[in-house]
Amino acid sequence: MLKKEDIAKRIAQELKDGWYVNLGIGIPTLVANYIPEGIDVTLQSENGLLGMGPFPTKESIDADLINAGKQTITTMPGSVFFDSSDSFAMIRAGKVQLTVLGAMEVDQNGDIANWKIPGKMVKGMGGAMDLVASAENIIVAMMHTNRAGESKLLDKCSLPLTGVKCVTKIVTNLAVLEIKDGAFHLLERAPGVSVEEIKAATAGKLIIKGDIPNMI
Amino acid sequence: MLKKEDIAKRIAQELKDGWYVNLGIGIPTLVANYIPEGIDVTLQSENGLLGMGPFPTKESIDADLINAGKQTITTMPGSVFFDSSDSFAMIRAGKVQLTVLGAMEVDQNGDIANWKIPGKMVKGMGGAMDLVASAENIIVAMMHTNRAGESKLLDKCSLPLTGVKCVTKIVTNLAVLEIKDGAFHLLERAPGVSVEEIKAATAGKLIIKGDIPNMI
Amino acid sequence: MKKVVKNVDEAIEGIQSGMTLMLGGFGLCGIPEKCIEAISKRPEIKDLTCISNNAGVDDFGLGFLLKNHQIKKMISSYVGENEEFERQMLSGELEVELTPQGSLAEKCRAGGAGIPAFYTPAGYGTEVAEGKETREYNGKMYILEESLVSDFSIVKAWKGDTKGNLVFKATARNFNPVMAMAGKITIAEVEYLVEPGELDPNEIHTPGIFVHRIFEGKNYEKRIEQRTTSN
Amino acid sequence: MKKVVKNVDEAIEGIQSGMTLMLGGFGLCGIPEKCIEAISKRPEIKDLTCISNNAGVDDFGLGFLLKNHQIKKMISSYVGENEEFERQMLSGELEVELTPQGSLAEKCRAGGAGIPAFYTPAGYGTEVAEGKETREYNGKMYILEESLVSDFSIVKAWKGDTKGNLVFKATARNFNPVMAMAGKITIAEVEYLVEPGELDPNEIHTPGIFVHRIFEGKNYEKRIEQRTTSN
Repeated sequence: MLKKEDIAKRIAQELKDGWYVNLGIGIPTLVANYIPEGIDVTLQSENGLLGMGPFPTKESIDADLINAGKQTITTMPGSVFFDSSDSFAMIRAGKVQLTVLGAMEVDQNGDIANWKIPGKMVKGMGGAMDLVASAENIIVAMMHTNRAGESKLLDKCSLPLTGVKCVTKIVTNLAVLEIKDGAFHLLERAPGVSVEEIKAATAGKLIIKGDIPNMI
Repeated sequence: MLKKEDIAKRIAQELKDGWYVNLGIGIPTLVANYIPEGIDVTLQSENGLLGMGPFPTKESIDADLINAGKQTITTMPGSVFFDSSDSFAMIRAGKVQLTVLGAMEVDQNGDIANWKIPGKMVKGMGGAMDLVASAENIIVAMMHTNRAGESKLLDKCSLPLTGVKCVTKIVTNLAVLEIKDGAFHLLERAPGVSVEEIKAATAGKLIIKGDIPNMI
Repeated sequence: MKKVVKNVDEAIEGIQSGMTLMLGGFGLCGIPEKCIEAISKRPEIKDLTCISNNAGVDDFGLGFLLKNHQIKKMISSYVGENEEFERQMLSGELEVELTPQGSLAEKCRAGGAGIPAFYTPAGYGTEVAEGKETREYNGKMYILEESLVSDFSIVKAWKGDTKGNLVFKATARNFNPVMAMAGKITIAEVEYLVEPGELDPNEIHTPGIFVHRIFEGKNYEKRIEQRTTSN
Repeated sequence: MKKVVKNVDEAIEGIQSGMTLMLGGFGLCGIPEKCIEAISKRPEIKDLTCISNNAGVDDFGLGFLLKNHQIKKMISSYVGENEEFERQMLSGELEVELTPQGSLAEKCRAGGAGIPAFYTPAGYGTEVAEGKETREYNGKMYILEESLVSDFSIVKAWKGDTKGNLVFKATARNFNPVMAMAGKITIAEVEYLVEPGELDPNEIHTPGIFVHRIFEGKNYEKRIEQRTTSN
């Protein structure tokens, strides 16, 4: 079973040289720590920055320089600041090659829910609806099941949607899955996790073809 | 009868302190030379400048600094450059308080034609269609009649329109007129021009109420 | 025509109950903290509709106005850092219109660009699309969003000149430029107010034509929400 | 991932007959003169649709491509400085779609912002509105305009860095930023190519994400159309 850091590490393997990438709050943010050597990736933060760097030292902290998670950060050489409309212009125009974000539910059609639990929690969608409606390539990073042990990979999302038919890949603590043709396709198992365990934890339609390798 | 410079001088009397103003090519450009003392007006050039200054000296000419008439110009302190979409954003949003432009025809409903003579001349509308569709306050500066001696103030424009119901005032070589309620209202006569002459040169509906004063 | 006002109280003159305000900032970064504080000291100003990406925190930013019950309605994209907000929302005291962040930014920009409506893909197939027109372009579905304008837009800039030209710093820019465009009256509070000509005309983010009142604020607190460091 | 190409020929690689190009500039100010010249030396590239506010003059800028009959269609707002252009247009050799300047700029920006269509007042009640949907908002009439994208957008900047970030000078900015946004592939020719970090991140006009190829051009002619002086 993978820890959060391992999920991030696995997703980092999907990055390609020259890509612009938007990382959501939580596990997705950790992906930045595992960018493979020789791969030049530029991080987009939707509050208005291309070229996000690591956290600052205590001495160099700047209240005017934060990421979309409101964390103080730094910039890389060649970075650029812009306003919110320009930020989502590049997102909607598909210039960001990969979006990684968390989810409360994902279903076999690629629908995603991550912004609202009716009557209980409404934090808002932030930039997530724009991101999932725009990116070609959307990877969800999340636990396979919720705290109650229920599957988060469903045949149909039960919570209010963030976007429809948009998630292309999911990396969980148990597996890597692709979504296509109305089903979850199991690609890889986490080390020490059996296909049976993944089956049991997946409520939606799961396709298992041939031997499923261990995670790369 | 007024010369071009006099038309510009009369229009300059309409300017108010703090206004942002867009001056079209031709007579309207000359208005900049007659801005009254104590009136602070900022000139907008739709190719991307607020705060246009006079022509440069030969020594300070800069090919990268032109106005919408493609003339080399200078900037005033506090000027700002922007791109074409931002330029028309401020125009459409009504932030430019006055637009002055030339016309081939204007009619008693405030329609204006100034960009095309079918089969003969098609230079294009440039920014004129955006300007007339957006500004609250549009003054046309032109000769009262064309070279053939025909009135340019019509009951209905015959040429392809630039905009509808938009012109509020006209200053010609003969008169100052306001357009409202489907008619030209004569406000002032040019020095030495009789009401009869203006009547004869105006094809559209002309309202003359009381004594018409000489131009201020 | 003087745009410079002598202090924050003169800047907010004319803001009245029932008005729609836009307030720049993302989280607490780049918020017009001086104007917000001044409005919170005028509790007779009530029933405000506030358009702001976030709603401040309990004891800073728009949190002040929430605590005073000066806000009737919020139009925001994310409101997750404020307990009083959540309480008022769940109890029905506060009306909340959640809007995708990119749509919110574009709706402000459109309002400030004379564009009454535009198509965007964000929110298609979700609650956000309910009651809105949809249309297909090149095989993709879009929803029609209408633009936003405000009675007063209140923004915070790094530097500004007396003609209203503004320069923002780093990610404190965020919603400030688009909201500055969309105000019937736009108020800018700045850290440094300079004379015309001191800002390079190539480097101005918000042209002064969009700004009606400007003043220099003193002693900015610039509170940090997530103080993350590498050491 | 290298965006820097070694010369103009490498920059225009892949431009083929029948493609749609956007070309920055207003009049001759801020036009990508190096790329235009290079395309004019490749007469086998024909049937181009060129989106550009103007069409150059007879012996400079897009005038080169007109003379070679490389352009099938122009989408412009003003085309009044070019005799060969007028001849080809009136004879029917050249197709011309005249678009209000503000609509043209906004159509490019929308294309580069993932917005397929928007409402604008420009052209309502004129030929420009023929065949287009109209709608009333707040008592005013608007027409629905669709966005534009290009196979190649070609822009000229003052300074650029190797990550594709661009800074424009004075009114040479004009259509360049919005066209840079709307290119499937965007080529930037710059007067000064610098290393990442040499441009202040607060002062960049076009973020590098929109730029795919960049090179430094030599000996810019920057021809002036109306040399007006005060002395």
